[in-house]
Amino acid sequence: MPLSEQEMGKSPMRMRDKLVLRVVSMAFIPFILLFALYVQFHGDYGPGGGFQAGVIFAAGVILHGLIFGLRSAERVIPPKVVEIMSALGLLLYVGTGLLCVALGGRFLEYGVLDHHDPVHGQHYGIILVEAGVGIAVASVMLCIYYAVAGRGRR
Amino acid sequence: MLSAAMVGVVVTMMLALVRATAGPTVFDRVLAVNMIGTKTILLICIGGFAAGRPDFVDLALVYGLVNFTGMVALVKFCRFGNLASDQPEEAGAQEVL
Amino acid sequence: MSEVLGHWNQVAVIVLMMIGLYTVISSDNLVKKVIGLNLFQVAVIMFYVSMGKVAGGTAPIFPVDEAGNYVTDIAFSNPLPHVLMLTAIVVGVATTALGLSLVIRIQEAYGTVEEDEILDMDHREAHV
Amino acid sequence: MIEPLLFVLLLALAVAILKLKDLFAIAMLSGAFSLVSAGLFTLMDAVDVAFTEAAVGAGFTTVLFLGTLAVTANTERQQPFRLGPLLVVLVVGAVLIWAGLDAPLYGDPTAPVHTHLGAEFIGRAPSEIDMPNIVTAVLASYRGYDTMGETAVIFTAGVGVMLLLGGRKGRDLDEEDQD
Repeated sequence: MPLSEQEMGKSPMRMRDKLVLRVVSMAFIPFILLFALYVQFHGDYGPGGGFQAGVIFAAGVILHGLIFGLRSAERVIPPKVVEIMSALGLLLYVGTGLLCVALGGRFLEYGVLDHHDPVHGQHYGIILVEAGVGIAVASVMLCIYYAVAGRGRR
Repeated sequence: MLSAAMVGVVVTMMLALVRATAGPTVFDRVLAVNMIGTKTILLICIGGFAAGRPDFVDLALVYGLVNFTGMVALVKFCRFGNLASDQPEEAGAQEVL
Repeated sequence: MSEVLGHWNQVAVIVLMMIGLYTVISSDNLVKKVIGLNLFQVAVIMFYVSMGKVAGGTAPIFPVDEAGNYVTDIAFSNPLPHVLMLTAIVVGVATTALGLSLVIRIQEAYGTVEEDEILDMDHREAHV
Repeated sequence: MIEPLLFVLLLALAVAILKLKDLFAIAMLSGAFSLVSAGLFTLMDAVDVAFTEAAVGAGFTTVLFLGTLAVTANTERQQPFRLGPLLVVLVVGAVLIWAGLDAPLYGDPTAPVHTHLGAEFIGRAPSEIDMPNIVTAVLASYRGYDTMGETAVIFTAGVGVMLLLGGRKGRDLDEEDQD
């Protein structure tokens, strides 16, 4: 497949110009991200959960960064967003606990989240908490990748 | 039967480990480590079926997907010397992929 | 001897742990020290997980029968060590990242990651 | 009994990591090490732990070590053999093995670990949480405080890495826009 002048850029040897690698990773990255979401939300029924989903999501973005360059990955998910999200993930966890307190329960007592059926309340609480864990882990991992890989460029 | 298959897979992994440790060039090592990863996927599939819980193939899937990232990182590192830029360090290097 | 063989999991875990410890205290290279810590960490995780195993048990996820009910009358392995170690792995990789960034800063400040060279430089600086 | 065989492989990998001087090969082998250990976790019924180890070890740790090696030297310097560390390791290992002989046997269902809290969680989870995965139930509900602490530790480690490596400001100074 002939590449346009712009795609070729200055150097013809860049990682993204390697056809097999680029096509395979373009096919892989959506599946990795989708699989991360599957692991996140299927974690109640099978193996998986927030910790695993966060790392897998980060692995997908890291793969993008490896193939298309760190700059490109930082355009997809800017470092500023990552920094904010890592705090938001933890806040979502703590916020769920505080919501339980506000609704009259104890800290992280999810039963009060649904006033008809405490078991449903447990489900809501676990989903919220796992989402918080997933967001926090994914953004911290990406943060670390940006920081460490950015150093290697010098 | 399944146990015999698992023993076979582990023996193959040991052979790959010999190549990964001894391997004179980087590419022997990369291939051998990749092979250990593939054999682990097989081992987990067989183990899942032997335990009667075949739904744990999820695990094998995550190996297949994430191991690819690690391999690309290895290959990129030994080609470019870092993980960030997509410019080769030295001009006129051999095409390896 | 049969005592030792009956506890094969603990013996193997402790040998693994000692390989990790030896890597940490015998090597001068800081990157290799971090890798040794990783070996040690995997050994500890393996110890917990092997304690949670029940002979004839299965993974602690309820299978669902045709009627949609959970099958609870089979033996399950203990879920508690799994929970503790699951978080320990992710925390471990985060702290490994912290250690490696310290190594990067040391490399930038001293130009080497060999511990004895770094100590030499510190001593020379202290005596000047 | 496939687990002891796999453990032998794991030990061989660890010895190879100890012996090799090429840090790039060591980073590669530590990836393989965590893959094999994840296989072992699966055989010991810890599917969630295996899942985490696979996701972390196969992709992220390798990337992390390679990112560090891009800055530091690629090979370890040859070291003289020293007796002290070996003696320390042998003594500590012997003491630990001696102490471990009193522990319950591998897979013993009557071990104290299984008779109190673990059995309690397995018995209560279906009616109280109603989720098939007991590990998720314990992680997020019964031991929610614990997991909150772990998340905070991860966040703190991320903040530490950001502070050490300068974040965006340190990087943008010495690099022109290349894309």
